[in-house]
Amino acid sequence: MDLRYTPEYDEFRREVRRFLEANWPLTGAQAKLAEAERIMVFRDLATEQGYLYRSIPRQYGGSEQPQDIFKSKIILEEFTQAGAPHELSGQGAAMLVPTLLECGNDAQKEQFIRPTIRGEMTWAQGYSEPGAGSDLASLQTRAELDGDEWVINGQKIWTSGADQADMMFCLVRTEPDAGKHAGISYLLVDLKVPGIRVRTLKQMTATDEFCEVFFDDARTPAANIVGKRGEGWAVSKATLMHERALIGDSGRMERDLAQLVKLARRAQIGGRPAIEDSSIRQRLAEIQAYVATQTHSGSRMLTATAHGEFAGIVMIMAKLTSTEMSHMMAKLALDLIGDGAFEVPNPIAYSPVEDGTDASWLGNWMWSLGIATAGGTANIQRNIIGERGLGLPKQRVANMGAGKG
Amino acid sequence: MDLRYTPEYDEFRREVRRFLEANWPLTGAQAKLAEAERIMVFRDLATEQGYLYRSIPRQYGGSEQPQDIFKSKIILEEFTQAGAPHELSGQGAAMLVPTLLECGNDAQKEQFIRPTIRGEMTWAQGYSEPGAGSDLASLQTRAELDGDEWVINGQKIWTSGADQADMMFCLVRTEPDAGKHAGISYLLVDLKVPGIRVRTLKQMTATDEFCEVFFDDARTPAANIVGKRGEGWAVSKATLMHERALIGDSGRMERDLAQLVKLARRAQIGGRPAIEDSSIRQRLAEIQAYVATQTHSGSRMLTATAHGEFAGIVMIMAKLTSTEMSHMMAKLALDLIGDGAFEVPNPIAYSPVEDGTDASWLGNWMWSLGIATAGGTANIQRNIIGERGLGLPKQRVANMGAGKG
Amino acid sequence: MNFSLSEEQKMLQETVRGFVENECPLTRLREIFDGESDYDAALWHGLAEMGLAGLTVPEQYGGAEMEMLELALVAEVLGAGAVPSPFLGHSLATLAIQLGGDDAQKERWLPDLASGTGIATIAMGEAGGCWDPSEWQLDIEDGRLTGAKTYVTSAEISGWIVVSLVGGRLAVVAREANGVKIEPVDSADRTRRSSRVSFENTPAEVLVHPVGERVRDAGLILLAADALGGAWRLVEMSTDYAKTREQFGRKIGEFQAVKHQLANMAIQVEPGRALLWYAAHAFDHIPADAEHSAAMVKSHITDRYTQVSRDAVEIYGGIGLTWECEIHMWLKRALFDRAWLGLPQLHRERAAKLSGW
Amino acid sequence: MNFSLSEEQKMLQETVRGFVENECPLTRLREIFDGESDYDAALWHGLAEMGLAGLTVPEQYGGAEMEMLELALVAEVLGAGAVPSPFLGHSLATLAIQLGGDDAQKERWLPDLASGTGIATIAMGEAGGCWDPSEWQLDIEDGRLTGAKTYVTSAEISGWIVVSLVGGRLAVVAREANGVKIEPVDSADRTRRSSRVSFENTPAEVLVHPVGERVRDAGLILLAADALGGAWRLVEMSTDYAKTREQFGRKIGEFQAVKHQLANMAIQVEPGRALLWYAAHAFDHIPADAEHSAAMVKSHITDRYTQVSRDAVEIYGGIGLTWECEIHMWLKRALFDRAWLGLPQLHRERAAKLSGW
Repeated sequence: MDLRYTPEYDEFRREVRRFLEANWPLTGAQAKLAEAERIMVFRDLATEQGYLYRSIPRQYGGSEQPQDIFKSKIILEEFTQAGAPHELSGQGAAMLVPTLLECGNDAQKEQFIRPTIRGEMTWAQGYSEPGAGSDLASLQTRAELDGDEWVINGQKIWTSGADQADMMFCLVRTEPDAGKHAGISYLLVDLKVPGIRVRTLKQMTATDEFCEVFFDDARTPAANIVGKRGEGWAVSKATLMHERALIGDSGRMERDLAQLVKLARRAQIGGRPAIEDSSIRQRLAEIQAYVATQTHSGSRMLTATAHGEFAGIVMIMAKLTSTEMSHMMAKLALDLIGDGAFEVPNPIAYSPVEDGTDASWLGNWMWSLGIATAGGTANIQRNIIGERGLGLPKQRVANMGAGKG
Repeated sequence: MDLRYTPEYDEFRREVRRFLEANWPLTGAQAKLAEAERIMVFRDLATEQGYLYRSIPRQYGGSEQPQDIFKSKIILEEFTQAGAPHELSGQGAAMLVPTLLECGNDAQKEQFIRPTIRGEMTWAQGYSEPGAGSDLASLQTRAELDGDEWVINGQKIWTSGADQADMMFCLVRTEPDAGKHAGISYLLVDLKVPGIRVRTLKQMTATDEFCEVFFDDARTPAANIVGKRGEGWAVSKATLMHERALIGDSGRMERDLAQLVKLARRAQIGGRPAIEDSSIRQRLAEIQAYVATQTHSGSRMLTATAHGEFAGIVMIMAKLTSTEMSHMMAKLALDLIGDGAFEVPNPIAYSPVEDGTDASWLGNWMWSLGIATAGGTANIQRNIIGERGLGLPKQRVANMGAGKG
Repeated sequence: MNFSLSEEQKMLQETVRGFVENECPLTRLREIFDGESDYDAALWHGLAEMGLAGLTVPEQYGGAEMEMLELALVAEVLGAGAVPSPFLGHSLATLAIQLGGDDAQKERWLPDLASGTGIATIAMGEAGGCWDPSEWQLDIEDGRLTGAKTYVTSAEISGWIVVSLVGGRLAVVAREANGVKIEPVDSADRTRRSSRVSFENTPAEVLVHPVGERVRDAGLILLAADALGGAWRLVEMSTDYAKTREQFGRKIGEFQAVKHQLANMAIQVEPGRALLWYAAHAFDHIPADAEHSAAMVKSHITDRYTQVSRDAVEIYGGIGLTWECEIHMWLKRALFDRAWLGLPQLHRERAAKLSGW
Repeated sequence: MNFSLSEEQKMLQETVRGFVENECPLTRLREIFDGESDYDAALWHGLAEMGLAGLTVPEQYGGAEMEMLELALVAEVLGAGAVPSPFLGHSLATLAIQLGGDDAQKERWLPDLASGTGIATIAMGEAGGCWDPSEWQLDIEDGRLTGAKTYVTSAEISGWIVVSLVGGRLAVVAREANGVKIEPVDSADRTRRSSRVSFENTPAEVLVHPVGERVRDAGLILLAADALGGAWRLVEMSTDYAKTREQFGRKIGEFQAVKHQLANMAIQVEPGRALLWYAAHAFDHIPADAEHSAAMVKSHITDRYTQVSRDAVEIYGGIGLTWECEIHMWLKRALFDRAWLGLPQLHRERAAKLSGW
């Protein structure tokens, strides 16, 4: 066990730093470009250098580097530290591109990857439907082949950013006579074509990240199917556990905890800083230990992945334990903000509570309710841990976990 | 709403007090009797007076009084206050006698009730089996009629006090071809007959309240069946919700809480009494409010019952909420006794923690684990609340709650 | 001993429940929630016509001369419906005058308030989360008031504002008096929006009896009552949803995990009903227990309400997070009930002190 | 960066696990649990033969010269097996001499202890739950010790007792020295029974370096390691039980409620493994984090162990409460791990202070 990086990685880190010092912020004429342009110029440069889009072949706009999770982590840390733009984090770059690399054909890769990772083509995810939440495989949106086009009818929900996006990757039922899972295909759809209507869904925090998307004889080319007909379910699962998910979350819990401690310092209980109150200290310290288990389990999983090993049952726990920690923190925050509960929440959404205001913690409390636990997600996670992790028998006849994952 | 008793009840209370002042402790020659005899003399006197065994006809040794739950409560309160013997609380008086009154024939009532309530005949309950815990109806102990006797084979478990008891009332399978529930009969068995072997089951607290009872061609008269063949399941449920259960528990939670507060006063945290620590105060106050909900819900149910009404869903919650409160208290106690956790527990068993020593709290913690929650009991309670209380659908095919209740 | 609601009390709840169902159904509630103001004159006048504006006021001043228990039972029904109205502030302000005023003061204000023609509200909190009477700093000098109060409900539409002062005294201020400034808060609970109200050399009349603590206790009970009503409504709504929503080919309420979640919600709420009855009854009849049980019931039930509102979102799933699902209106009401007059931890600490711990 | 166990470390655990399975199976464990003494000479010598008596001792004194991580990994396996042995006290006493002794002291004691020929134990707690170094009151006067220590494990069979003193110093006492009195406690955890040990003008030799806090930190890590091993074993035993026990015609592990209970147990325990590794690694390599992570890991994992032992009883049902079901031996071990060296709340408060809160 050695928590230090080897000299080679230390050297790599210095190299990344030198690159960042030289190139971010941009200098000279480039510094005068509009922000979006500056970011694009920098990303191209960083990709050229081998720092971004490392798993994507150069022919599609990536830097085509050998897999090295430590290098990926170092790059992420240094770019974050320098405030430099990292890879695009939208659904397109994060979910569609890995899927295309795994299951797409050459034409699809050629057509979609480069514009997506450069931010020129944005994507929404069309999985959930009003009647298909945790039981995703019961989805009803259907597509029929009419000549060289798919004709799509139905409705998707929870498609975040669909009102802004250019395209959607979605799961639709193309084989009505096949089984529940076997009848699904994975299609790519231009959201601007006729027959598609997007409606934003306002959240209780008064923001509208999510949309509903209605398909009424909307069309997409027959070639826009990823994988074969009826393989959509498998295609959508192909890249669930990729590297990005492992390192992406690093440090979020610690940052949230640090903010919570700040809040406890400024909040008052009985005329004194709340952080001096023993009941608050006990709760903070308990959360701190939970966060530490998460942090170090992260290192454990990272190491295992780097060695091509499977870290075991802990790998399928992170989602549920994160959820529970977020709950613990949000509940404590609600006890600290006091009168802040009267004011309208400031939803910094699922991201860490960055500004630390009462209103942001209230928004965090509302958000922590949902997304992660809503729709039976936590129950499904528990099913998975029980069945896959502990080897417990599946419930006969019906099982809430059967559909998902 | 009026929490006071009416003048009639106040007068009744004074009457009870006068009786107790005059008769307990016994005086004169009677005061010199052995303890068991003194108690029996006093019980006979109190029964004669109409204070004990009020729902039992005089011909069977009771006092045959009109049902009046407030009088019952007043009697219990005053007898407790005076330290006078109340009704016998064993399984015989508490469970078998009400069952016989409801479902027994005259000969059975004549034969069993009087000796049971006088403590001359003691009983064990034979319901659970090693393979039939929460799924009680799957019991396998069988009885076959051979002439004018039932011949019993099988095994019972969790029969508290079977090593001391004279008799057992038990559920056995007499109709092997009938359905799961329909094949069960309710038999009365003399535990001293050949073919019965009793083995005590030591608990983790090192006490042995419970026994296993093995039947190997043990015999009981054919007349010792309560109800008809195959009606045993219904017979065993006939008296589950009787008055006694309602008033029996009154005040226990408050007494436990008072003991917990005492413990918090003498325990130290950081060199000061634990009760001054804000985290301990918060937990105590939270428990206090839970206990208050239980106390006042008790009054609510008592009133409803006195009026012949049903108090609603709260009636089926008390068992689960008591369990959860006991857990909360036991957990807090464990944080207060500190080094007391090293020493051997003193099991005051399920009863309140009467002496308040560390060892008794440790015993309480171990006991609170079990009985109430063990064997899926809490899960079954939740099923009942969900299905009967909230009207949720039963799970198709199989349901953990289907068997019990 | 009779620890149950009388037929009259049950009838009172039924009547109000019927009114709420007719006059403030979900559609109307949404309109008000999304609208410019939480004040619906027709709704308020309807409530007043049923006598709810002066429920506890003596008959001689035109009230119904009922007790805290009846007031709490009404608050429970309004909480179940998440009804937007000046009821909370008005009831407490009226009670303050009823308990704290001399004959002349009562004569002056109560008839108007009991009929609902006049609306009053109460201003207790001060900046920095100071809700406890021991923390009240505002004071009167030469009959004039200067300073500010936080999170005052319905201030814009109230004719009178009862203001709590140092030492637990109370004073009455006319909203239109000089120096009164009302700054609305962008409120999470849009059924009971609140304002910061400040006074600058404003004329104020002190009530002769310093009943601030009693009025605070009344407030604790009404918040708990609102919370009980709202929390049980969430249990009902979630249960109904679980009976209709299907996943994996069956009603989600059939899954043991969901069933147990709902059972756990129910046992968190329903036993609190008896504690609420007791605290309200004790307010009028059991002085030794009044303050303690008010502290307990507020901390307990408002905490449960907040938890149950989270649980309801879990049952509903993603849709429960949206503005168009009704849950969030109750959830935000839970936040209000929990924070107004101080958080549960404050009242747990008070309950501990009052228990002699 | 490499946050994983080496092949040697895995092998070490496998070896000890194999030994425990063969030499201390459930039947043997029950015998010891129900017997007169928790000391099984054959078992101890077997452990010593594998080098476990002197795992951290430098090779020059006959030890294996390994680190805290290896010691913790062994403690985890012994915890999983609930193995009765002097391991805990002996390891800490040996470490105390190793870290606190001068060359002569090390030369005098370590070879004997590292081989397991000699057994030592450590006496840290004082009456009234005083486990924290700041609370240690015992002191030496003219090389003589008078006073008492509580909950000392394996005292009767130890040749040497390391005693903690005021200011975090440590002294070595021969068990057979004058004035040493050992009063056994009727112990709940019969795999690690303890005694009150008192000294009356007893000769004692002070170790030159006052390493009491370091040794306490080592103790926290070993308790956490024992707890992790035991807690995960409970998860495994409960899971196995749920796979075989039938009710309502099916394995209870098939019921969603039971499945979720088991999943909740598992997520309480398994993520702690990485924290344990870190704390043990930090003890030797990351001084700035060593004390803090030891405080965290002890409070966190021993609390989880206690909870999981309750959960296991719920899964087992009534049988889980009996002496003949194996669960209670782990449950009582959980109580020991949680209380020895101080309750979780003490170490949470310390962790808070060490975090600068």
